[in-house]
Amino acid sequence: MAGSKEDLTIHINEAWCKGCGICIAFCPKKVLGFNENGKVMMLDRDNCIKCGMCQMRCPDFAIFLGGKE
Amino acid sequence: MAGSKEDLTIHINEAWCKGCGICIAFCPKKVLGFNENGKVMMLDRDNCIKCGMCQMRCPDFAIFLGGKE
Amino acid sequence: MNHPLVENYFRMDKFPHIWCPGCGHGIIMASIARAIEKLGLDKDKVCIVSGIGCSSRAPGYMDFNTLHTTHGRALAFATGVKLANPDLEVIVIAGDGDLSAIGGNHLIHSARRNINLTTICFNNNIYGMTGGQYSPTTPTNEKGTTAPYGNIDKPFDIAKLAIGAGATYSARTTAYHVPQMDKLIEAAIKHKGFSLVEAISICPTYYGRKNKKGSVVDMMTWLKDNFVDVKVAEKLPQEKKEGKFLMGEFINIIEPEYTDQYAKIIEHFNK
Amino acid sequence: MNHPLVENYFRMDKFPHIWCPGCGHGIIMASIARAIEKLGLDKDKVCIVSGIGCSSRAPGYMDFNTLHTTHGRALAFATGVKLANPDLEVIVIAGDGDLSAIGGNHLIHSARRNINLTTICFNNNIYGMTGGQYSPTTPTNEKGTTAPYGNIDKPFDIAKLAIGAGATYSARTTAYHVPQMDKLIEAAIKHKGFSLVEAISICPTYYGRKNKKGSVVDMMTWLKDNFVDVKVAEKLPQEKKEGKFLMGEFINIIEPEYTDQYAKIIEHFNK
Amino acid sequence: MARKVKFLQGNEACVEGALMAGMTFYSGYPITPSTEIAELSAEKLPKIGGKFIQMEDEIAGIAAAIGASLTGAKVMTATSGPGFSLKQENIGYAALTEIPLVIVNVQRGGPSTGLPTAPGQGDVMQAMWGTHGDHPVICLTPDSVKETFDLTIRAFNLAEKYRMPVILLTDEITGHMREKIEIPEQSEIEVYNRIKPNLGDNYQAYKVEAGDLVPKMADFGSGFRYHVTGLMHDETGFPSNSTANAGRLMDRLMDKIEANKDDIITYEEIETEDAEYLILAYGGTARTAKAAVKTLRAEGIKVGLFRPITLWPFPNERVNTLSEQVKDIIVAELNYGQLILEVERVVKSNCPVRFCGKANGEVLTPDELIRKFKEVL
Amino acid sequence: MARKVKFLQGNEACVEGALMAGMTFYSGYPITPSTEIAELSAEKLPKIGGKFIQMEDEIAGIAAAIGASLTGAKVMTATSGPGFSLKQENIGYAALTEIPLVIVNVQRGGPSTGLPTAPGQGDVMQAMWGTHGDHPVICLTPDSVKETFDLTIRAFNLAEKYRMPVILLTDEITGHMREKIEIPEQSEIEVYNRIKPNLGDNYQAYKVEAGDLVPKMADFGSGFRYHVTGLMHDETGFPSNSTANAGRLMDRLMDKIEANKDDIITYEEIETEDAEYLILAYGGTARTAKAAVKTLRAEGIKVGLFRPITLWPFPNERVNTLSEQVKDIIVAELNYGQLILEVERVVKSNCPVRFCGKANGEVLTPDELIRKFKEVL
Amino acid sequence: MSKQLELRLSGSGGQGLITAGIILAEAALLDHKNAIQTQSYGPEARGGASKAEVIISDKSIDFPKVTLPNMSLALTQIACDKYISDITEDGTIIVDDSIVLPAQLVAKNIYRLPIIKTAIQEVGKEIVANIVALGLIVRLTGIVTDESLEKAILSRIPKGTEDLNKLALKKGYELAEGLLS
Amino acid sequence: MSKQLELRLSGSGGQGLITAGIILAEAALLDHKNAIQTQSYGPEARGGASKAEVIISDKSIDFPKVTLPNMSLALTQIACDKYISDITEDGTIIVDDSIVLPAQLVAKNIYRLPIIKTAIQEVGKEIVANIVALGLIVRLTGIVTDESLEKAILSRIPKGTEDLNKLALKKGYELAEGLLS
Ligand SMILES: Cc1ncc(C[n+]2csc(CCOP(=O)(O)OP(=O)(O)O)c2C)c(N)n1
Ligand SMILES: Cc1ncc(C[n+]2csc(CCOP(=O)(O)OP(=O)(O)O)c2C)c(N)n1
Ligand code: SF4
Ligand code: SF4
Ligand code: SF4
Ligand code: SF4
Ligand code: SF4
Ligand code: SF4
Ligand SMILES: [Mg+2]
Ligand SMILES: [Mg+2]
Repeated sequence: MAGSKEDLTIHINEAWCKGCGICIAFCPKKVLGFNENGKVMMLDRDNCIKCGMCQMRCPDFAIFLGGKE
Repeated sequence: MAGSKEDLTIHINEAWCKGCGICIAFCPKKVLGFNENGKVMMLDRDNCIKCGMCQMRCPDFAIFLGGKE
Repeated sequence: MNHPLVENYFRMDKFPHIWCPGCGHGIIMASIARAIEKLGLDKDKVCIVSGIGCSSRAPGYMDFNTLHTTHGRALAFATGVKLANPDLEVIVIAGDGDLSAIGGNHLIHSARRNINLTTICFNNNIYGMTGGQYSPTTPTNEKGTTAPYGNIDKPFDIAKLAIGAGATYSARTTAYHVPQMDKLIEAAIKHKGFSLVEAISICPTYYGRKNKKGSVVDMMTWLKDNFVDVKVAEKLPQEKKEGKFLMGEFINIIEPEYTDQYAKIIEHFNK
Repeated sequence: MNHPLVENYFRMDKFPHIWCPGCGHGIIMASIARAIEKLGLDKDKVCIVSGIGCSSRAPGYMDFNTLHTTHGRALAFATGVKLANPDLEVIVIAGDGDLSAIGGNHLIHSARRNINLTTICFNNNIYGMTGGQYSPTTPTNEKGTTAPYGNIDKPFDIAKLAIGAGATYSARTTAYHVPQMDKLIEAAIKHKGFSLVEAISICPTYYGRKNKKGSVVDMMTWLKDNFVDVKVAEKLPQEKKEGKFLMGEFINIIEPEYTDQYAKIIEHFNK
Repeated sequence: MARKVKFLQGNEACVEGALMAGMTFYSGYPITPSTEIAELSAEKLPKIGGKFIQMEDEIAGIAAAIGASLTGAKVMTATSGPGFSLKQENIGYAALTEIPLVIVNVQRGGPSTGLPTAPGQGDVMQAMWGTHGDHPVICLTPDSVKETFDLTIRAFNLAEKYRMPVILLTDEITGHMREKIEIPEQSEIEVYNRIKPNLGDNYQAYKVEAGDLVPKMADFGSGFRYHVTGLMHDETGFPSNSTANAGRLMDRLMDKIEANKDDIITYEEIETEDAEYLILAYGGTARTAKAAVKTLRAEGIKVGLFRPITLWPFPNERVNTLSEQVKDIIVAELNYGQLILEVERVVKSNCPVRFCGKANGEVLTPDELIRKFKEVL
Repeated sequence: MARKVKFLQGNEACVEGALMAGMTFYSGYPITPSTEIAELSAEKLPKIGGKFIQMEDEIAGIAAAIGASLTGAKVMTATSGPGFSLKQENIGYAALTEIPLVIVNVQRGGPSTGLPTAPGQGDVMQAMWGTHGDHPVICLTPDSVKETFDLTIRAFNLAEKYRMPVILLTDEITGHMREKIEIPEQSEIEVYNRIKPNLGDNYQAYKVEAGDLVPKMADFGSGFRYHVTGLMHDETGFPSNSTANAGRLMDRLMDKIEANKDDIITYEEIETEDAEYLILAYGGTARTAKAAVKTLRAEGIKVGLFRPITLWPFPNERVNTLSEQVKDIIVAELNYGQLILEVERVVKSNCPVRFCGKANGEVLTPDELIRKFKEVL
Repeated sequence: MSKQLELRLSGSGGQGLITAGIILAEAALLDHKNAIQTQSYGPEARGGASKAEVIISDKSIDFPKVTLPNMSLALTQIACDKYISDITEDGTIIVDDSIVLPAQLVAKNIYRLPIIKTAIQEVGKEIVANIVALGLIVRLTGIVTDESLEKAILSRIPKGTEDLNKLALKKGYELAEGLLS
Repeated sequence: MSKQLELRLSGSGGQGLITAGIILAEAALLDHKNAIQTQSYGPEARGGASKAEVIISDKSIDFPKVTLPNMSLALTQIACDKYISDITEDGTIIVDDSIVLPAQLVAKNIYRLPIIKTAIQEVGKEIVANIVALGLIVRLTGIVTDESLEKAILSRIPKGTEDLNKLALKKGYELAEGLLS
């Protein structure tokens, strides 16, 4: 697992996302949205504060913070 | 059932008495005792205050207040 | 002359009953009958339901509609009786094992539903019928044939368990405190909703013998000395309450009753 | 790159899981894994036990010793696992139906014994797996397929029921309040003795649809708006608490633990 | 008035039948693939003043039903394998205490949780032997939606008539398929009601009076204060340790079936008159067999179908007679061979008895059955 | 060192045997007439570091035992009819998940609560068919205190070897009578332990490796993190909806019995070599039969006894062979005819099969059996 | 089409295909034909693809299950991937035009049609895609009469949606007519 | 006495007759005989009369139950009323002298003896009436040797009560000897 927030970024596993919209609705920065397939997508990576709430509340393990690679 | 305490007296059904001694031990007037068969008997009818505690606590329905007949 | 209570409320030809000398169960059974008498209930409209155990033999002696079911299931059968015919006054008699071991689930669900059943638990802290195994109410460290080195379980507080499950009436009394027992059972029957009276009984044959509790009279004396009414206890100094057990009414509240609520659904369609 | 939690604590090849879009169960399952991670438990020494239900499918995804038992019986199986090998950290996952309907008896007895099991109840207030029948936690008046005119039952307060049965740790949290959930589950696992965390989940497919609770997000928002931590609630004025549900730790005390007590008996003979 | 034509699932037809038979009480616990029975009962019962209750588990489900039956209600509970296993103790209770009750088991696949949404016929022997101790059993099994309706009514009637639990053993196939069904008028339906004693009679709750099949049954609350117990009891209903009495009671209970097989047993036969081969199948699998028989007959093979509708008591005599007529019997069922054991017993050495079945959660297809049939030919 | 001679009840001998077989865990719920098994286990287990727990009911009793078995413990639970009925669901679970476990049923009288302190043999068919769905079954039944000891050991060994629940079906007669028993030295006793995988192996929890009878079984906590489920599962242990897979799994489970009957089946024969008549009896009733055979032989009647020790799987072949030799078979059992159904099936038309039994709570006396025997002669 | 119709309708849980199957079967009953409907159950039906199957025949129907459909419709990719390849050689496959068909598919007719799009764009509600599909199937097969179909639809749909559904049906017919012409 | 002993011991729950039966059987084992003991169970055994039965034989014992005892002992009236009339024609009945025997009783020997009284008065503890009874039975039947009986008794009784029990045994022997002389 990556270290400081600096090195982290949001990853999305579209194959697992079921499009429930939880992460989108409760993102404090409202930086997430749906793509045309009804899956989650990052709208505004710069404004993501890497709070991890999307990851915590995603029932499908489809969005998470990980190393930038 | 009989009316006032006056008309009542303790009856014993020896056939049902199992000789547990509860009525004897907790009779406030200590007027009950065991007979030679280990069953309850009235020792002192006059001092019985007809409180009914023996009847209430007898597990075997073997002692009770009833009409004098 | 016959015992008037027996004559009026019991099946006299079944006496003497099978319980051991000094078994507390007979005392509680009598109290139930007195409460019914006091309330002037129609015998034909009273139904007594039990499971299996020494205590559960009571219905066989009682002159009502009586149902001796399978071990632990009395409340489930009783729920069917009551819901199908809410006019019946349904009273459930259950041992501590019957009610709180195998039957524990039916207890908490009956309490939760607040269905108008009156449950009298004959709690002798042991499985009497099967010969003295520890039960869910056997005090820690006491012995049973299956707890030869002392019971390591924590016992249920049945009255509290029922409250946790949602009971609207819950009380405790003992085989020594018969006048109180009469009153609590009467109140429990009168209560509209699920009610539980945990009646502490004694089993001299197994619990008493196995745990060296002395004679029947010693066991009754222990009840006398160790239970305090909640109302009295409120006023007692702490040191006087130490180690004592509480009895009396723990809860008595009114909430919607199950068969009433069901009747409303039916009514809705009758309109 | 893979989700680190999944990579480390889950059986990745089983994903995506079978739960419906927005089902709260996945959120709770993740929280359990994070608590295990936080506590640094040895995966080989963790055992996850469940009954049958949507929630009970969780163990199949979790990379530990996992046991998917019969409906309602998880705690009884878990008791055997734990008593036979107290070195295992045994966590039980159970739906509200699984735990409090058919499994209610095992819940209260596990609590009573204070055996060191951690139970996480995935409470979605409905039988999800079988298609939306009302459960013992369905709120009064809400609908289920078997309560077409609204449920007339009073729901269990599971956390309170466990306390009534003797639980030494009991808490409630929701699928919205994940940081709190993480902490409570961690505390529950750490707790020596029986612990219960009632995690309020959501079932958009049945409970939500049947009761017109709106979207998944609406249901999550409802959790957000209607639960208050006990500690916070203590300080709130009455009108702010009105109609709110409490969450947080309700009890957390230490009492002798069952497998410890048993070990003492064995020790006694080893001396 | 025309009969209502409906397009229903077997499970729905079961509830329609139950209501026409007079069901006023349902208690149970949901389980796939029987749940629709509970759901529809929950919807319909209050409309006719009846009661539905979802209990905490299957044990409570049957217990409450028995309790309700004692008040005079006609009661039903439905379940599937795991729940049927849990109900076993109280099935024995109802049998010994002679309390009318209909128990529906919509069979699914496998032992344990198995294949919950798949069909199976693995509970056939359990229906007979699932509870401890000897006891009388009646078990009926339908092969269509309409017959599910009819047999539910019959199950209630038999339960009332013989004062015992009656098992309606359906399966996921018939339970979940939708088919056309004409619902008869209530007046066309024969409904049997338990015989009740008259107040003033010298009522002995477990005494069979002259001319009666079973003891009269008083409703709890109707003025007879009698005792019901799962212990061995005498004619008064009270427990008795007398072995002579126990023997008498058990003989009487078992004899309810033995002496009334003609009344209880029904079966269907298709093209058996000139059959040289016999397929024996029941429940959903009989549909496969019917299709297979048609195909085989079309090929000129003289094959017939025997379909027990009453599974227990098993139609021994008819099967024995048929086994003297045919060259071969093939038993088709969705299990590892259950009813075939009874067939083998009855057929003795009269002809070979062969098995065609599986228990993997699939239905048996006509092709599979035909293939198997031709193998053994 | 001399073997210890003891004077024990069958129930006590069961516990002695269990301990010698390696029992380290007992969980159950008391019920007459099995309670002594729990009581003695409670006393003895902690002394050897084992665990005893009295659960809240019989369902929990077997569930805890299964859970404990998964950690590597050898486990037992004991009960009687009503409790056996309650355990049925989880018996199926143990069968499908292949978890070793010994279940003792000390049979009492009657269905339901019946005659709790009286003997009976009414659970014979239930032992085979009590749970829903097809599943493999092994059921052993002793006729003496010593054999109760031996068969308990054998039950543990078979449970470990075939990874399945094994039922020891005793009765109040053998359970409660006291008889002499010589307890062998531990070293004289053959104890079978389940085969465990080695760490580092590519472990698939439900895959049978070449040369093995059953999948190797890892202890929970020993480093293999596998999944156990009562759903149909594949070789990895995870749920699978594939019907092909379900068929394979079920075939394999059923085949554990089918393919190993020679290893599993045992029986006793007395004077069968020249027998013209055969008495078939088992459990406590075999004692009656033994006495009867002696008496009849003394009268010059060529009668033999066949006593199945393994009830399930039933010794079909031997009984069939014997049925070709004898003129008549009389089956003696304390029920309304249970094992006789299997005998009839197996015997086909070879010879008449007759029944001598009762189910009133009494034992069958030698005189009764002799009388019945002579009636049919 | 005199032969027995063995139809499979597949898609996702909320698309109303089970209702569509029931409606078609009920229409057949109104035409005095025989019909049996079955469907998939369980968690599988929930998450992924669900299916409903209908057999319609002039003769009595013994075996109630569709072993190999002679007509199969799929509205989602998952359903298509799972179910579409089971088809008789002379059968007809219909999929929504959002679906990518597998490579080697053997069937007499294979149609990729804008069913969902029609529902959304021409009727105004995605939810009536099932009715569009019904119109399509009935026009292609003639398995039931138009009157019966309409009657069956109207007796199963929520009050107030009659016009919507009638329009959807018409659009379904038109989709088929486009093919046939 | 070469014939098989089929003995019934009956009385009330607390009188130790089951223990007596076991002791006698264990003594028989010490003598290399065969023995089986059975007893009554259940609530009936609790309230009213309880019974223990022992079969002792030189041969192996197949049928384990006593159908008709050839010796029967009762220590209480209830037990006597319930059990005593079952006896072989050439059998022996022994009852405590507190018991009133039923009118028409057929047996070879019928003894009414002060068993309990002996225990109370001559040994000092009512509880050892069972051992008095054992002495009596063994002396009457010779079914086991004195040594084995004593050994069996000593291995079953609580530590510290050896002398008491030995005395009881002696008194039992004496009671029998009084009859035989
Ligand atoms: C299913 C089942 N399990 C076990 C038993 C055995 N059994 C009968 S009564 C009883 C317990 C009795 O204890 P309790 O309910 O406390 O009643 P008590 O005899 O002490 O009055 C048990 C375990 C049974 N009859 N049925
Ligand atoms: C003995 C038994 N009864 C009933 C069922 C059917 N069943 C499976 S899961 C379930 C309830 C599921 O509800 P819950 O435990 O709340 O879990 P959820 O699906 O809501 O997560 C039921 C009734 C079963 N499998 N076994
Ligand atoms: S990490 Fe926080 S801010 Fe970033 S996307 Fe997730 S919830 Fe939004
Ligand atoms: S919470 Fe998860 S499943 Fe839901 S939309 Fe976001 S990433 Fe997708
Ligand atoms: S009535 Fe009262 S005083 Fe009289 S004997 Fe009874 S307890 Fe004693
Ligand atoms: S309480 Fe009853 S049984 Fe006990 S001694 Fe008194 S009368 Fe007899
Ligand atoms: S055993 Fe105990 S509970 Fe049972 S009757 Fe005797 S004293 Fe009462
Ligand atoms: S049915 Fe409900 S509980 Fe089950 S997976 Fe779907 S949303 Fe979750
Ligand atoms: Mg008790
Ligand atoms: Mg739920």
